[in-house]
Amino acid sequence: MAARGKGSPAEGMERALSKVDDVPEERVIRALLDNFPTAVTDFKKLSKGVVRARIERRDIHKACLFVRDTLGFEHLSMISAVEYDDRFEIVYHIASWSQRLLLELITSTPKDDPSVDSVSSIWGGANWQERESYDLMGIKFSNHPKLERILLPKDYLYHPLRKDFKGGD
Amino acid sequence: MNLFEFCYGLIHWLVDLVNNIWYRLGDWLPWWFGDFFTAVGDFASSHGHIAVMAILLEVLIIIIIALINVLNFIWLDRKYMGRMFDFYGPYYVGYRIGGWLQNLADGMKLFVKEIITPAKADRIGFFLAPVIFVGSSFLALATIPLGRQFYVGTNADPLSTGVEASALIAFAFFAIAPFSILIAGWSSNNKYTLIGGMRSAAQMMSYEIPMLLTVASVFLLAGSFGFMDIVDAQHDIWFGIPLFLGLVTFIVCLAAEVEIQPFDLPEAEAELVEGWTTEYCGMRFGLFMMTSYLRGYIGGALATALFLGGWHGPGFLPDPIWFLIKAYIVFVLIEWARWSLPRVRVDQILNIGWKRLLPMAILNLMVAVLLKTAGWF
Amino acid sequence: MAQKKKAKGSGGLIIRPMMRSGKQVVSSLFKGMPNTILYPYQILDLPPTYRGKHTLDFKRCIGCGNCVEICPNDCMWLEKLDDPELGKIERPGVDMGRCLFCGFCVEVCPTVALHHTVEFELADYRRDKLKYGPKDLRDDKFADKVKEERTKQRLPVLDMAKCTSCEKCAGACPEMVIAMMPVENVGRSKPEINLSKCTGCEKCVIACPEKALEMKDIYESYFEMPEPKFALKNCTGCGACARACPADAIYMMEMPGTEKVLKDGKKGKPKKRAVFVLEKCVGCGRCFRACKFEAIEMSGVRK
Amino acid sequence: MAEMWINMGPQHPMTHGLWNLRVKVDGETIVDAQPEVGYLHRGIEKLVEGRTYTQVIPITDRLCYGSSLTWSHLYCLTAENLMGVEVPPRAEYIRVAAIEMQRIASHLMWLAAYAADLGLMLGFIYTMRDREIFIDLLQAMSGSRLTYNYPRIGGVAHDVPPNFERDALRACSYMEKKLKEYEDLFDGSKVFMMRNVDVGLLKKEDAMNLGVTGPPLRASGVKYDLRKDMPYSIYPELNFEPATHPDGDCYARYKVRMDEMYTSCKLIRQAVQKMPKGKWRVVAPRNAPVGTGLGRVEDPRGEGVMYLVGDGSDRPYRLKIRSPIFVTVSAAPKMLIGYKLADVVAIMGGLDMCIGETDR
Repeated sequence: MAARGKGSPAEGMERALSKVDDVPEERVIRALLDNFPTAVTDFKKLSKGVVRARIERRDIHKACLFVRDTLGFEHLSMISAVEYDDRFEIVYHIASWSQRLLLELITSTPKDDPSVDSVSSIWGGANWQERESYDLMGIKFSNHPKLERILLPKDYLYHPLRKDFKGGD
Repeated sequence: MNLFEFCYGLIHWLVDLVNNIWYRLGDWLPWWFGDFFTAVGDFASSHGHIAVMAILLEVLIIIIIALINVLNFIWLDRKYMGRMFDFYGPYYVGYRIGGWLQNLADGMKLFVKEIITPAKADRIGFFLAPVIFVGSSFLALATIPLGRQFYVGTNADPLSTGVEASALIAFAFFAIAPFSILIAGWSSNNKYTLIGGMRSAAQMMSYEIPMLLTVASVFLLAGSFGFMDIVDAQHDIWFGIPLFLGLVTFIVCLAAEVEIQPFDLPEAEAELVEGWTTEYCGMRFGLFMMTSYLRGYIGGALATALFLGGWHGPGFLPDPIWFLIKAYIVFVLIEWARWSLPRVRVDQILNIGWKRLLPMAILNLMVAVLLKTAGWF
Repeated sequence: MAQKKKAKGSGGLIIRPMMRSGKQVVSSLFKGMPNTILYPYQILDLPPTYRGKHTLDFKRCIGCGNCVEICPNDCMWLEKLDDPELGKIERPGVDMGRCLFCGFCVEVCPTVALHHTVEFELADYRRDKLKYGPKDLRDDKFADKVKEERTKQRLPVLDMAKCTSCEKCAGACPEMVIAMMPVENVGRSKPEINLSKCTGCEKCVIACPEKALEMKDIYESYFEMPEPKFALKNCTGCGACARACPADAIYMMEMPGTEKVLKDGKKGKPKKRAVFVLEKCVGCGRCFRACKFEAIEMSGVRK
Repeated sequence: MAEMWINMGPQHPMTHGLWNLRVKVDGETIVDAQPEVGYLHRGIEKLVEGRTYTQVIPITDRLCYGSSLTWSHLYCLTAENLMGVEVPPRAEYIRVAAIEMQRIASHLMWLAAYAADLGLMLGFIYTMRDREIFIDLLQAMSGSRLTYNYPRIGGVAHDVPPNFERDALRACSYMEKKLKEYEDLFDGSKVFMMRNVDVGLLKKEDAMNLGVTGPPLRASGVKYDLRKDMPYSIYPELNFEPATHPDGDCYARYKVRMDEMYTSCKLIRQAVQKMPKGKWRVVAPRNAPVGTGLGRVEDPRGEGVMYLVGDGSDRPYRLKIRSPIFVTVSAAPKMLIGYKLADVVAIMGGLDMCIGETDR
């Protein structure tokens, strides 16, 4: 399946609609595109069964709810926070056991205000992973039930995984 | 010639030996000093004094036998039950005698360890608990006869039966220990030991009644409370055969009484660190450990006296040896179950006690009543 | 208690586990020996791949320091030694107190001089006693006994000092593997051998009149080592890199026509420049560190 | 008795490692539970950023020391995904054989700790003795007993020792015989069943929602095994069935792990017999391209995921590690509330805690 070009994805989809319908990855991409046309920017099929999609910060909660309920992605595998030079990236790996699919949902936040809506209400498993991202990287998850440090002592001042933290060598 | 006679004779001979030197010394000294010496000599050789010393010697002998057996139990447990774990067991200490000295080495180590009392512990309770625990166990020893002639008796006539209701007294002493565990758990001011103590109290409620019911059935058949009569009554048939159900219940309750593995609740390593003995160290802990094996020995002795016909055996061995062999067999059986079963939960032990053991004990009592009325015993 | 799930045979209450432990007592007591090894008296037999104390073969080791570079815990260091037969050499020592026994140093060694033995009793009373210097690790005969997993090939190796760039070897090579590459403003060319295609037929060694080529055992390396890149304009010809290179893969060649005229009219010596024989390079980065004029860059090597 | 908080941890015989379970107890029944982790946090994700791609392998060994091989293999998978390295088939077969041996060794260590927690010292000794067989095999392959440092980016460190196939098959048949004996010791004993049946119930919906993965999830009836559903390396070529169990209590978790040991024996047999000849290692590139790599592996404790970000240099820019136990522990209160204090041991033991990977 040729990877989608950088051109505007909407018209690209209409042309090859019928043939591609049975491929599960494409169905996920098309469904995501229909519901979040503005928010979903770069998406492509990485390898067999893995789909990547970028989404705006404010749509995360809606997208996750949509993905879990309609698309049948029951399992939130991992929430990771990566600090780049100009932005923070929060990557959600969401798996669907029934369709054997993995969705890599990426949101980016500006460097000075790393905060995202919490998805712990959708998946219980996200609770501790979000606390860990807050603890180590300093990402604030709004309306999280108990956002406090989990691995480091409660009164620790720094977020060690930040690039500017020069603790050890 | 029972044990008392032997001790009496021994002490008498000893006193005479000392006295003839003592009296000659008395004559040689000035008068007012000499009278004192003769008075002491007369008192020493009086019947009362020798009898008291004889009883002390008897008790000493019984305790020494018990302690040696306890060491043997510990060694047997670690060496041959250890083979259940597919390893050697004690090997280097006392190499030629199969590692028997390992227990002495452990004892010595515990002797030299410092005895610490936790800061906020309740001093009196913390001190009294081991005293009660060890004391009550040793007291129970005095009432158990090892043979027809081998018991703690007060007079030399061969037909005497030692302490009258010896079985009742033995069980009374035997049942004091759980209280000392409760005191120990409460006084060492530690959450885990508190729970350990509570559990021992809960556990006692569940197995005490079935155990005494089975013992009652034995009293019923033997018609008396003394060990001597019980064992004599088992001359032709051991009570364990007609009352087999009672034997099984008794052994299970024994395991619970002595806190051996399936019913190891008060001293559960996994949840309560070390149970009620957590805060004890040094020789206090040594006493607790030694006494738990001593209670295993007493349990084995009780089981043999009540159900397995005491010292009745084919006869080519002296009475106490038969008694000890049977006690060892009962102990090995309990240890075998101990190492191959996991621990039971507290509420489960209550269920077992009330729903399984109690009906069996009552059934066993009915069997005893049936046998009694049918006149076979 | 809902015991509805009657597993096969758990109805026998405690019979089956006691039978199991009973059988074990019988088998351990009468049949076989119990399972324990009485350690100080019976010796544990360890497989040859066991990663224990290191040994170093002084003759094979060229002191390149690759092992010091790759060690995750930085527990190796290079020591300057004065050896009776090998002269002034640099050999690595290992601090067993920090060592991870991960085996990277053994894998990265280009001449397979460092090995793990089966000895694991390394306990000691003082921490500095755990620092084993090169002399403690020395064991020249160990490396030959070990069946080395990395494939060994006999390949021709060029010694630029003797080479007069007469191009006879390029002609003699059946697979046309040797290419004569001109060396910038030295006016001579240098044979470059593509070792991966060379079959080791030794024709070029025979053909070379000055014996500049020589067959050597080259071990296949699993790690992609950084390559030195030479910037001619910064090079002042000081020769520090040639002296520093453990595998002597760098030769100082005169550049004709760069002689400076001295005051009294005589010609001074011509300037020199470094020439790299990249087949011999083991990627240790010592030339990069030795060069004060940034004439050599290597990616990813710490200064 | 009034309710009181009990600290079961950080040093506690039940915890097998440094974590603290604060339990609010009313008498003996548990009213509320609060797991606290972070006592063994070594900052592995920060440590990784200072080392080259190869030097990270011994660190990932120390993530979960109970099954260190699966973690270093997961890291190598992620790095190969990032760098696009093609691993020779012989290396893949060696890796799968080693992983399945590591799975059996890890499950045996779990069974040992679990039996010792319930009071059955015999179980501890038998399982540790049988684990030695596989530890010796792995020691002969890789060179060390616990932290193997055996996988490399692009293959494995050493080839398998001579007559490895004979030893592996012998170990598998020995293990299957021993597993039947464990059935006597565990399934056959009524006391073990009393401690396990209907204890620590985890319903299917809770398990899926709370992110529980691995044996505890399959014990709740969800037929999800990463080796079967999202196969990596050469698992598609091996045929096996993931072990599941309908109801989610401690007995189900025990049963799932025992069945998994059977399947692992089968897998080792297939992998060892189908192992092709040829190269077992490829030279790995020194620098990784700019981009991200993803690896998902079925760890004996659950689903391990690694997300690696490369920035063109020879050191990783960011490595995120998803530890199965970190998420399963967050679901612990759901399993604990309502049971007795003595059940905490059985329930927490059933999750096969490994604190190294939880705290990273």
